[in-house]
Amino acid sequence: MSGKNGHPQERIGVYVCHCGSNIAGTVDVEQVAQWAASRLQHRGVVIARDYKFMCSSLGQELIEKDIKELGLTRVVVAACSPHLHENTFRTACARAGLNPYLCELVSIREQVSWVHTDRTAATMKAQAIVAGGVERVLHHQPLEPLRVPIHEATLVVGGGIAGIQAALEIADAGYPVYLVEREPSIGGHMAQFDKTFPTLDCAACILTPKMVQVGEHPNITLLTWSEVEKVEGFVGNFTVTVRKKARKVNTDLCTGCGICQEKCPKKVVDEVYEAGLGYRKAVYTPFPQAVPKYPVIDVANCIYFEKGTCKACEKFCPTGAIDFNQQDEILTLQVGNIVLATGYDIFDARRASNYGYGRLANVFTSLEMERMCNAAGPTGGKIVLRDGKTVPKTVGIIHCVGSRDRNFNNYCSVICCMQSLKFAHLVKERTGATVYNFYIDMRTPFKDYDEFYQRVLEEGTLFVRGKVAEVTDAARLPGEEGKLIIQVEDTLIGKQRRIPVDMVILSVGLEPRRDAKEVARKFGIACSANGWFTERHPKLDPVATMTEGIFIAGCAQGPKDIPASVAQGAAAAARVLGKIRQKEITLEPIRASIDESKCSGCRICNGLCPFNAILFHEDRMVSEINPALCQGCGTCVAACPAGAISGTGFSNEQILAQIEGLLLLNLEPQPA
Amino acid sequence: MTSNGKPKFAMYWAASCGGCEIAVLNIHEKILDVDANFEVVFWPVAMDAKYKDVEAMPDGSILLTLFNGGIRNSENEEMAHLLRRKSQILVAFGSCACEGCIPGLANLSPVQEIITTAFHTVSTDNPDGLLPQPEWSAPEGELHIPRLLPRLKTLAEVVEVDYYMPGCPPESHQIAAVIDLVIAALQGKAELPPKGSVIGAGNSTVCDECPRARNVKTITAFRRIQDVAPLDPTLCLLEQGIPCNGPATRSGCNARCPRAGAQCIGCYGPAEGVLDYGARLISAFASVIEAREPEEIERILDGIPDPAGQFYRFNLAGSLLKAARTVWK
Amino acid sequence: MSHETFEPTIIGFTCNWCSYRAADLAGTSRLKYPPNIRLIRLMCSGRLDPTFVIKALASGADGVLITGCHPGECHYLEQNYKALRRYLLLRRTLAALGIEPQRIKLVWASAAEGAKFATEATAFVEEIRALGPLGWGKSTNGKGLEGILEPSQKGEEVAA
Amino acid sequence: MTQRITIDPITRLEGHGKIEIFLDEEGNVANAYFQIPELRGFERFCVGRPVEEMPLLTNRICGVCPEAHHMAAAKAADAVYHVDPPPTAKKLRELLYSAFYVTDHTTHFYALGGPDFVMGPDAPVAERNILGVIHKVGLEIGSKVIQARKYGHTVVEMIGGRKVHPCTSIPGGLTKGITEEERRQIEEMGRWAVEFAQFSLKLFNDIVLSNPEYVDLILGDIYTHRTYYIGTVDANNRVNFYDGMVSVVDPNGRRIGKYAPHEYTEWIAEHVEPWTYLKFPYLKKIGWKGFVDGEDSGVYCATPLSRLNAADGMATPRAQEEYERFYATLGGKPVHQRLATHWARLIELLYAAERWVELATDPEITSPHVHNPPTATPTEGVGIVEAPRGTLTHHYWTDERGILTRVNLIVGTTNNYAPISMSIQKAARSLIRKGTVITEGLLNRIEMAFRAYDPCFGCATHSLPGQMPLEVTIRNAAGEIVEVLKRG
Repeated sequence: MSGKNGHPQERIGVYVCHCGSNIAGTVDVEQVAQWAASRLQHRGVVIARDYKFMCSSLGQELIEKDIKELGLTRVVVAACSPHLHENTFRTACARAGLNPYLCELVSIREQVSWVHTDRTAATMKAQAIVAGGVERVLHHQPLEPLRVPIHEATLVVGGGIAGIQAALEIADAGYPVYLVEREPSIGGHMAQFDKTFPTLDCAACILTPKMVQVGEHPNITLLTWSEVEKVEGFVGNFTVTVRKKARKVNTDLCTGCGICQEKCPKKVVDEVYEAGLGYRKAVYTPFPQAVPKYPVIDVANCIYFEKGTCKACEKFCPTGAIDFNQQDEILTLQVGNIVLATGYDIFDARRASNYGYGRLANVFTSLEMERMCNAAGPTGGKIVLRDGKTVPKTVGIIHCVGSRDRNFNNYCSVICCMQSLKFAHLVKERTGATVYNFYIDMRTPFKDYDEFYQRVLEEGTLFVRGKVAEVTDAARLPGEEGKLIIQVEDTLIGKQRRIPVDMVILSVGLEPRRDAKEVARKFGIACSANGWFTERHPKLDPVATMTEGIFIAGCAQGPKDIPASVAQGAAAAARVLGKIRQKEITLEPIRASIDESKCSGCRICNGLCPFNAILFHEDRMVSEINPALCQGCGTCVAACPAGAISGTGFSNEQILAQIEGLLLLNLEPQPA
Repeated sequence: MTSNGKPKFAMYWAASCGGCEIAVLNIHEKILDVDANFEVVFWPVAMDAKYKDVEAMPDGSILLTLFNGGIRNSENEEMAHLLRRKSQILVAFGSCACEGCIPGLANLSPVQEIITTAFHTVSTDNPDGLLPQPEWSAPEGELHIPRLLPRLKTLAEVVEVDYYMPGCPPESHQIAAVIDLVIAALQGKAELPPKGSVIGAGNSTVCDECPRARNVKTITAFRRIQDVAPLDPTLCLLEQGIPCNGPATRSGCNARCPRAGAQCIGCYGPAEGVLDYGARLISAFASVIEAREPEEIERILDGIPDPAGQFYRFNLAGSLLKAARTVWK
Repeated sequence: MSHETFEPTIIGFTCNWCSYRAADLAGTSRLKYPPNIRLIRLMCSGRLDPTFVIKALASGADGVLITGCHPGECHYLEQNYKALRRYLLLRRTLAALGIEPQRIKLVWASAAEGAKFATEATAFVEEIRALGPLGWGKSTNGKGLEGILEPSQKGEEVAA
Repeated sequence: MTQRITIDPITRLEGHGKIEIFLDEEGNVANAYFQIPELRGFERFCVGRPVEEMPLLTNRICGVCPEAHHMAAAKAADAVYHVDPPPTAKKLRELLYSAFYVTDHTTHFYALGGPDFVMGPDAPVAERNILGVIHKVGLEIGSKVIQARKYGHTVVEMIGGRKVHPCTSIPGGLTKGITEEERRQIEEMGRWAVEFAQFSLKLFNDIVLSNPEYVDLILGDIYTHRTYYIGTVDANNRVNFYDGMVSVVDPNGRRIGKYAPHEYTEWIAEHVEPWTYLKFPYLKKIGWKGFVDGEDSGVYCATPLSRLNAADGMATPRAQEEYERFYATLGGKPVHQRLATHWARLIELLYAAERWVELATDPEITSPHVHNPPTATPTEGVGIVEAPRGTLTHHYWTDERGILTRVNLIVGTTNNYAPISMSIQKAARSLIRKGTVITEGLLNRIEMAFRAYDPCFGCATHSLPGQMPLEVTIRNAAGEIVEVLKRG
């Protein structure tokens, strides 16, 4: 009937789930089961049952019993989405000694009972879906999962708090870690902060000990001032090429005494750590607590490299550690897993030109503010205007700069509300100034956050609900002269307001690293449209990626605060440890393979695999697929003009048969 | 059961061009082997044949029948049934019998349209718009000509086929090889392949036999062969933008056309186990196009001005859809 | 099936990571769409072999809905672009064979877009209903096309 | 009072020529109809295809003379693109074509038409086939014949890429040239072919011309029609197969004009009869007067004989000698006896072989410059070559992308449809008197008429040269079947 001649040797069991009333409420499950038993008998169906809850242990036992007693060779379960219970029923089959991949779960809940209302139509569709499952399962092959040994070492990319956490967790568990950081020191953004919300403990105080631990940990090889150039291989055994940039300082000899920095005659505006508010030398460590303690020579600004003379640092170095001829080093690392914690960039406030940053002196960014509040910062913790002395009397803090804004980023940057509240508190505390917060919505979830909001409210900070239209110095009304005027519609009173202030703080949002997409390509993982790394599952698998053995943590995956970043770092570490402890891991056997006798070596498929799983043998002029690299997407299977590539689990035969099954009812006179 | 003890051999053409017969004659000396090992009972090209005698033969008394040509009219169809009955081994010989070949392109239009067009050409003197009539009363009496089927069919659509021998026409060296095989089998020196197999062809596709150099493919433009000058004589044609069907076309011809600087047009049909030839090419070509924006993709696809012809040139009658929709209506 | 209004049959292809989950979400959100559409799960829209679409049409489907992750969000990085290109070329080819291009539709739907899936499915069913039956393969009892297309023995011949 | 003779149920003579003979009250032939029962529709389904594919698609009209369609199509495509191929490309095409002529004429003379003479007209039909010939003339000659066909196909393959259905001609020239090594082999084979052609003429001389019985047969009235003749000629009005103007001569041998390919519609029109799938071309300027010969009837003939009649001579020395001997022997131009076509064919065989050598030794022939890419916008074009069985015309219209919007084809054999029908009538009339029928004779004569024309209904429908298996149905005035004779 389906146009295929049957497979009489197969004995199929069909199990239709009521899911309480979830399915049975809309689909006549008894009718579906009876239909399958009668109309699909010639296709090999020997038993068809319906049951209240197939996924219950009783339901599973029902299947296991039939497999044993009726000698079923194939099982079709018509219930909920495979994403929920495919594994459940596969395991049940396995328990009864049937290869788990000879079981097919078809969804008549999400795809039928929950989305349709007409009982007859829904029942017919359910029958079609069951027929599709039966035709498909006839072509299933018993499969064995692939096993790959795991190399014990792990690569962590990014030395921010997330990366640090991940590295420490793994190292503490007793396994080697390579921590690669592109800046001269680890610490990331957190090292730039003053206080951390909501508890206001100082960032340095809680971060530095962790940084030191990393620096001293016997299991951690710290590679700062370094970048990953190439990643080859697959889960269990990646080969990673790292470029260790020349520090021009011999770290074996350097004691980190700091004399070179004192003596260096060249001052450079520090755009990175000091956010452009302060200076550093041409030879420098980003900050006093830097780990490692060794400085780097900034070749672009060093007088010696510009003019060929100076060498002050060399002269004064007590240990002769300065080495102007030092070259970049290329290291090759063998690792089994990789954690990407590459962090974020902050939104460039200049892009929101209506807020005047870069044009109006006293408009600051949140990062500048962090530095200004920091006791070790350029102003020694004093909050002053650009002139460096005037203390502001009124300060306006603008939320969502570059976030929740269709001109820039639609997403919420998560941390801005709390960061703004933190600044409101600090400004009040240190200057007694009047503080306005301009917000769209106040977002203070998570532990103790809203309490902090209440506290700031009580402190008398003013809140204006509305998106600021512009910040200008063009005074129109008395009292506005010499001030920055914030033009905003106060949506709570429904009025346009002009609020004159001395200082404006832009709470800028978070953005993916400029080179995030390039990095993703390098590691063979995906980015969302925005550029954040894509996790394997948004809810159920937030730190894994589609590429086995590569995990993500911290803001590289999306905006989040410090606790969340730390949690993800630890979670990624736990996932890695899990893999390491398995010694070898099993991969879903959904893989493509090439029949060499059919392969003509046309090389159509060669460029199609994003995981570089397809290699071409020039000598034999045939292509081959590396099963450990293959992720089973099946693109090459569909592309092969010779039909030489087949994909397990989703073979042409399976899918074509399912099509015929789904259309069986069209080909048949309708059952009365 | 055979007059001279030799097994009986027959060859017949239905709607074909005769190229298959020429290809058989082109086995040259080997033709004498056929003469030596078979009693040729029916082969219109090489000898006067007697249908009467074929009908008179007991069923299954012809050992080997090479049937070429598609099924264009009801009489082709009846002939197919007759030879099926009389033959132990019925071979769909050549592209027409296997998959419809070029005449299968007729399945792009309704048969009435085909006839009308032929009788209204610029040189046709047909003021009254006459068309051939299946029944016509001439002054002296009734005249009959056969009606055409609504669409051209492959042999396998009409009768059960034992073996398929693709090619337009099948290469003579392949024919010779198959004849050797059958003769060897007769003498018990060889095994015939399982019924339903494709014989006299390779298992892979034309690229397998093509000497041209190949790289990872990225196509930024399709080009018409007359516009490409000079053509690189050693590089893969597809990589030069020429829509060469080689990657999807069964091997066995020794890549004749690509060797001669012409793109493969697909006369050997789909590779082993392929359900729809055109689909394979559509998928392969589209996969290696280097573009992501729909507009850009469409611009590149404009380089294939005749997709139906490009992808189903020889295979339309044997494809999943078999004919254009207008033919079904 | 209903006699007065034509009830089309539609085969839908989904990818395992986005659009199938969108369909699941439509279900868990109890969104409604017509029952004319029957889904097949692939790992990725890049797995979609044009053969599947042609097979569906030749076996009685009136339309085919192809779905996958949004461009740039493919879980296999960029395979959905291959699906897009195949889709565009397939449409051109089927059009050349007289099949309305609108009978095949490509829709991007992320795992979060259950509502989009439901509305697109509903819209597509109506579009196909408006186009009417395709006809291929209906009630052929698996015999492929002959059944419907050749009104029995001699009658099948066409007068010149 | 005609008794009814029934021979088998009339079934399954499908796809072959079908002859209906009607008798009047006296039992004399009232009329005879020769019907072509099939049509494949290239004119329709080529529309929509890119024009550069026509040399590949129209190949498949006929596997016996695909080279002819390949060339006509290539020339039409050149014309469509207004592009002139480089001299070497044209010469290579003609070289391929000459080699093909050697193969084709050899096949016909030895395998198809020849047997009538070699085996003798009254030999049992079962022996009148190529194997019979080989048995009769001996393996030595047999292998010569096989050799000739082999050499021809080898050259076709060298230049055309394939033995059957060549693939190298594209708008503006060819996809490839030939190497010096190939040229050397081609020349060698060509020289052998010249000897073989001379040998064949000698054989014809010995077996046929020296046999008065055959000569009478040839000169006999049954196969004589005073029709017009057409054939392609070069600038000096000598026979050419690949290129030139089409010369038209009247039944008295006077040249009434020459036309260039694009002018064909002014000269040729096709008459339609509702009882057959094939059309009847005739000379437009004279007009269709039915199946009659003479100056007032537009019926013309396009065969080797016609080409000789329409030309002033042959372009190569040895062929020219034979040409002169031909007309001297048969009493001057034009020759109307159809059976002389066999002789004419052998003269063409010699010319083709000589031309083969000429071109193989042309200094330009190995030049790598074999393609001029088209630059003009494609529009419309006509390509004409002489197919062995008659003048072959391809006419294409395209859009600005070079996609065909209209196609018209007048294939070789079709030219002769009317004269063939006339020969059949004549044979029937001469052999059916007052209802008495000489069965075997009738079939033989009709068949020999056919073989003279060497009809290739591969081109017209699908059966092969000279091998038209026949069914002859004879009906009395009441339309009842008197007798059915069949062969093949």
